[in-house]
Amino acid sequence: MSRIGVFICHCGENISRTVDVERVARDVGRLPGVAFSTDYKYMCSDPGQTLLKKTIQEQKLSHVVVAACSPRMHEKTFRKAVEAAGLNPFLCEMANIREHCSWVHENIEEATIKATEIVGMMVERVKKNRVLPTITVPVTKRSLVIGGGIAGIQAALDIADAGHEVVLVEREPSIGGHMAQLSETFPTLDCSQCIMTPKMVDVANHPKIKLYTYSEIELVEGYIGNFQVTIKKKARSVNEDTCTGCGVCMTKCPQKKIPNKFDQNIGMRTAIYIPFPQAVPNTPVIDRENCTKFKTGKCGVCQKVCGPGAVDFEQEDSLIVEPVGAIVVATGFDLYTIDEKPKGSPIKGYGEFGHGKIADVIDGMTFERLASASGPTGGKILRPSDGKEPKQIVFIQCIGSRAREKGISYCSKVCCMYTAKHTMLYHHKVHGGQAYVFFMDARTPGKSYDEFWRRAIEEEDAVYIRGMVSRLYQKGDKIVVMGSDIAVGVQVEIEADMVVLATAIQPQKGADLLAQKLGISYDKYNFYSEAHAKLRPVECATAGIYLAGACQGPKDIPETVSQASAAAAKVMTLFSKDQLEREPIVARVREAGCVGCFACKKVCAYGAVEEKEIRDRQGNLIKVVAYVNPGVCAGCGTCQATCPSKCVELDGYTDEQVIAMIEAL
Amino acid sequence: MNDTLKYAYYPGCSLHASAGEYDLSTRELFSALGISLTEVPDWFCCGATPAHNVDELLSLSLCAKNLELAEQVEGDLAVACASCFSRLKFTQHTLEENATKRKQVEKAIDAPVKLDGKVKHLLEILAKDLGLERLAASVSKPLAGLKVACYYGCLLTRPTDVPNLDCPEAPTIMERVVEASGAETVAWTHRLECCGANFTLSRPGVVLQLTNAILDSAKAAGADCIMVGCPLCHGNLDIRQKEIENVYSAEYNLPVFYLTQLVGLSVGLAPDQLGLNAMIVNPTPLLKEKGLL
Amino acid sequence: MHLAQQQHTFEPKIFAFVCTWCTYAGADLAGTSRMQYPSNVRVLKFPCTGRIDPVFILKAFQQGADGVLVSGCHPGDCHYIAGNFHARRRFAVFRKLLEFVGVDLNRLQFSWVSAAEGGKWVEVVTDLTEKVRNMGPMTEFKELAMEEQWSGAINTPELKEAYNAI
Amino acid sequence: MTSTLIETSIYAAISESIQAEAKRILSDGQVSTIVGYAAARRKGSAQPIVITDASDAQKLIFTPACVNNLAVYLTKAKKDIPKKGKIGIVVKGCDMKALTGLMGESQLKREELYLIGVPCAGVLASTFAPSQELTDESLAPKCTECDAHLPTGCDFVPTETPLTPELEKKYAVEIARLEALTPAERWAYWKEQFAKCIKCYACRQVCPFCFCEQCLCDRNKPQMVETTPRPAGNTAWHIVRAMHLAGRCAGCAECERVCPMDIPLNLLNRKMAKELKELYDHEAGFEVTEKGPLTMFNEKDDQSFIK
Repeated sequence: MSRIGVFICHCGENISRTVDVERVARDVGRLPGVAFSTDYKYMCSDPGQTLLKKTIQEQKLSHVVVAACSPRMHEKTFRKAVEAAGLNPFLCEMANIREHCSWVHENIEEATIKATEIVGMMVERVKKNRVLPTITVPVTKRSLVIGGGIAGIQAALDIADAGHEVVLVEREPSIGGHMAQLSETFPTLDCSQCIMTPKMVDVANHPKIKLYTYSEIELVEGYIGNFQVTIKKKARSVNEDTCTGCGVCMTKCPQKKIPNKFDQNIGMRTAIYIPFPQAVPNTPVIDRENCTKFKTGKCGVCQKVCGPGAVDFEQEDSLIVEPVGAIVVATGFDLYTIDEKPKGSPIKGYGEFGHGKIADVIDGMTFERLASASGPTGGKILRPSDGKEPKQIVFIQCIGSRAREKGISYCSKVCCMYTAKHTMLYHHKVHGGQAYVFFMDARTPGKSYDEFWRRAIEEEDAVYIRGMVSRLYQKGDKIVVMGSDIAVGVQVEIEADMVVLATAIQPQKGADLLAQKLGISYDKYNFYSEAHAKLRPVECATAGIYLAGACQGPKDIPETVSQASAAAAKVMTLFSKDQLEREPIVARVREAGCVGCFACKKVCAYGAVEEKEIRDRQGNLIKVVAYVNPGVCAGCGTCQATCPSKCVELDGYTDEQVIAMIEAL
Repeated sequence: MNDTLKYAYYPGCSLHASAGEYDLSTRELFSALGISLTEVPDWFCCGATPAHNVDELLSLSLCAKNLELAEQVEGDLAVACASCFSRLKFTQHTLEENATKRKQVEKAIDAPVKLDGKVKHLLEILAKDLGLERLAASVSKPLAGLKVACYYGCLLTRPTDVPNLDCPEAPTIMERVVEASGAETVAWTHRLECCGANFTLSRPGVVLQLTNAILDSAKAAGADCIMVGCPLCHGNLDIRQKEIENVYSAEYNLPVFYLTQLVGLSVGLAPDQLGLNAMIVNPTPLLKEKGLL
Repeated sequence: MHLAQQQHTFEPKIFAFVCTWCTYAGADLAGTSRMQYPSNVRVLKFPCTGRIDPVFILKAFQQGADGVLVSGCHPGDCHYIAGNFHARRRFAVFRKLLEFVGVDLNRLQFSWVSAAEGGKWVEVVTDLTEKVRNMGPMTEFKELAMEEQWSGAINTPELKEAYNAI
Repeated sequence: MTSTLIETSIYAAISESIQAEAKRILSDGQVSTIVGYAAARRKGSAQPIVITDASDAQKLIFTPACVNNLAVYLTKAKKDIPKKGKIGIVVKGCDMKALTGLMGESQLKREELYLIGVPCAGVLASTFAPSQELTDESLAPKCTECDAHLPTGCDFVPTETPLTPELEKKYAVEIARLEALTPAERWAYWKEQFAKCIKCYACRQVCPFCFCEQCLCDRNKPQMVETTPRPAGNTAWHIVRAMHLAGRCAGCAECERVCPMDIPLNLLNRKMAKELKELYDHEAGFEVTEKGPLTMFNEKDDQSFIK
């Protein structure tokens, strides 16, 4: 038989003004199982809590109901007090007779009856409460960072500097990401590679960072604190351990005309290559699709000239399993293109701009490579079609961004600023040239950002035209830009030598597939979703996985770096304890009754339900049942409401507890 | 499958007035191709541009009622005029998306709105339903050597997601159809620019400027003639051509054909069956030169 | 106001099944804002509407509820990502079933009340209470509970024959 | 009113095809067991049979009396079936839908089954003697709404095609009638129906989807649903049952067939199916799906009923 103690709080006069607390204490005192009931001025005060603890011990109470304010206010307080008195904290419940009763009713009789019923309901509930031990989960203090752009690099360095091992995985042959492609950065115009490459070298040299380039995530298993990640290391055809990075192979490779993706396919590279001179690691990779040896079986020049004998045509893809406790996703972005899209695709191209077939209509990233001192033109702005310097250049903002009719309604956030930067770079590099910018709005919030934009107009002679461009077409060696200037209300036609499109930021291709491997959610554009837009912006709803950079939404460099450091801080918080403690409000499966229909698994938003084989002593399979991983379960209970035979139960909210409450009323 | 293509036919007001030759050539061509057209009984004006500019509900109701009338005739609804086509498609689109407007319209026309029927421009019927292969097989007098500038205007393909006739900004359906008839097409820049449409009466200056740019671009691309699928475009390019030449001191002499006229020629129809005599810029010298007459 | 309330001859019993993150917090807000509403409602707290089993609603009616309210987070606001989406489907179907067996759906209310919508909580509870008060007591399930015996009508020849043979 | 005869002359040829196929797959060891129908003692009647020997193949038949949904022998009634090897099963279109559902709920694996589909023009209603000829009156009500006369996705289907006249859809008509009533009238109707219930649980026993090891309605800690055969408990049982089958039941109507008190149980199931079709465009039993309509959602689902 339970010995329940009921404590009715006056809350000063907040409750006792409308609820006759003494009568409530007297009435609930008569309920079966209630061994003790009393009322007190302030239960949450020190003397109140002392009364609670003392009574539990003196009266040998088995369960406690505190009738006071909302449990959202003081449930933790009283459960702690109960625990201090030697009872399991989950044997204490609160009855909300303030927010839900005394404050919302004026009639004393009605409020008193309601309060009595609320307390009675909680008395019946608490009888069915069970001892719930705190759940602890061991934490592997190693972290995986996916993506080696500035976000991934920053997160990896921060975590590694804190003394924890980091596994950094990059899909491309070198880390660096998009930031390594940029020429100068706004709003200071400092050289991107100058500030980026030291960080890349830090990664390469850091004793706590294990770097996998030219590698992809194959499989993610496990849960917070205990992930098992399988990484596919693609065959590089060059042994990383023996290669000295001397580069002779590249100079001798006969295939020299392969468009270099790093240079937006304007510059050329060899078949055995590093994407750019400052690449980390400085180990070449053989592009097997374009290599003569792989295509025809003849050549092998690189192997012959390689002193250390590092070239290995036989190398195969390998799989590596890394145990980690936390994952930072920093896969970055891709740029929208105006090309014709497949039929039925929700994102559309720009037929009015010739679907990307006019050679001198380029995107902003290509302009970056033209402007970059280490780029294919050595930093000269030259037209891809004929290598001439463009004397009239038109920049068009919001290409694909804020364009609902093209299927993307968001703002890409960085284009206003980089277009302003492009006009300046152009002004510096092409003397006597004229830059025009078509724009909808200029969005320049950020430290020194608006000043930067003003400078482009006021000091660097860019002509900004507020309006959109309706059509681009080639006329001779010019590109006719037809647009409108809505400030003046006229149609504008400019015969330009070159057009630069500020194309939208999109998530990386395959972002959805990676999300499915990780079990994290993403929006309709494939940007990854944070757990809470305001209060948990760097965490995924899936515990133990964090977001950094543009994979979550368009971001500039300072914002990306901030988020990466924030994600690293979250990882360090997780790693600050050996064991992860969590509230034991999780679902459990009664395996005896489970028939393995897995309705629970289908509705679980967290992927907490697994399939478990039950075998007899001889090892014969008896049946397959559901198993809820307590480390992953978030405790919503959707599984239980879905289970036809109620063989999965949410601790703290069991059917017994609920039915007891319903029956009490 | 029944081999005969059957359509309800909505000519629209223009085809009963200034664009009589479009109506004539459409009926003759379709009958020559063995496609059955049955005029929608008691059809009336779609409201065109004026209605939707002043009263959206009126515009939607006019079209919804016409759509309802079209239900009486077997087959999808064939529409010749780009403007009627656009309004009918817009109505379907709007009423599908907006339940409130749908209710208002249903009250106005006192009948349930039916949106299942397909509205098709003649181009769609020729290129997709009949198919380019079958069209090409019907050609007896290929338009060999004729260089055609296909002019779409604003409404045939736009806005995105409403007419769904072809890619809204880089369509090819007109080119494909006239190439199936044996003609050559030219790549030109002003295929989708506006002709000024119904500003032809209120702001003729604007129209002259816009149409001049179109004619100039077609001429520069080496076209012998222009092909259209819209009575208003036709009016602005054909009827006003002489005036444009005078104002801009240019010489174009570009006959402006309806698509049904050119395709009609290729399947062997006679000039009087296609109403070629109704064209202001005389096509006879060109057609004779190319050996097509 | 007190007097007006006293005049009611029937005070309905309303059960509210709510999620803890949105509606329970919304009801707390109504309290801290000192809004007033009828005292007929009894709140049962769940972590999420996804946890609320249709059987609970049935049980509530059997236990004598005259009206039932189920309330949780607005779509997209679920603390558990999608629990309310699952609940929405479950209850869309369950209410159709109850309607088909003859339960007047005016007694069963669903709502989204966020943690910021104390006012909406008051409105929903007040409306439901008033509506159910005007409908009178929910007698159907109570009457069933009163019937102790098998009560099928003896309306076929076979049954009559069998009955007479007893 | 004269009744329309339903053409069943092809059933003899179908029976022969089934026998030949059964013999073949048992002889070459493709399957260890076949669940099918055999003649029973009463004239014209049929009963389920489990055979393991090729020589028994000639016992298999298909007639209008082959009413049972044999899918149930693959789940909870599986005790009667040897555990080794592939199992062959004779299925009508309606039974096939149940198998499809069971595969989606991980209760069966397609690769462990050999499906012998039956082209079926219909079977007899339970209220008619097994020797009765098949007419639109004697036809089982479910057969008037059948959209799966030819089962799909089977390993073997005899080539005969049944002639299926368009008939009045009996459940649809009855559902429409009930929907037109007031709530109070509907309550009265169901109260009378449920009151007849004697809680024999035959409906549960025969249902392919009632495969739970421990039924919620047998639970006593807590007692979620009253278990006694009183009107209150009976009503709760049938409501819970209908809810649990919503989106899963494909209408084999076995529950209704076996009900000794003639409660129109399939009516509830068809009503739920109708609602799921209207709300979520879902129809049970046509393909094996990863999730059912009540284990998935769409962010744009209807919520007009929510304040």
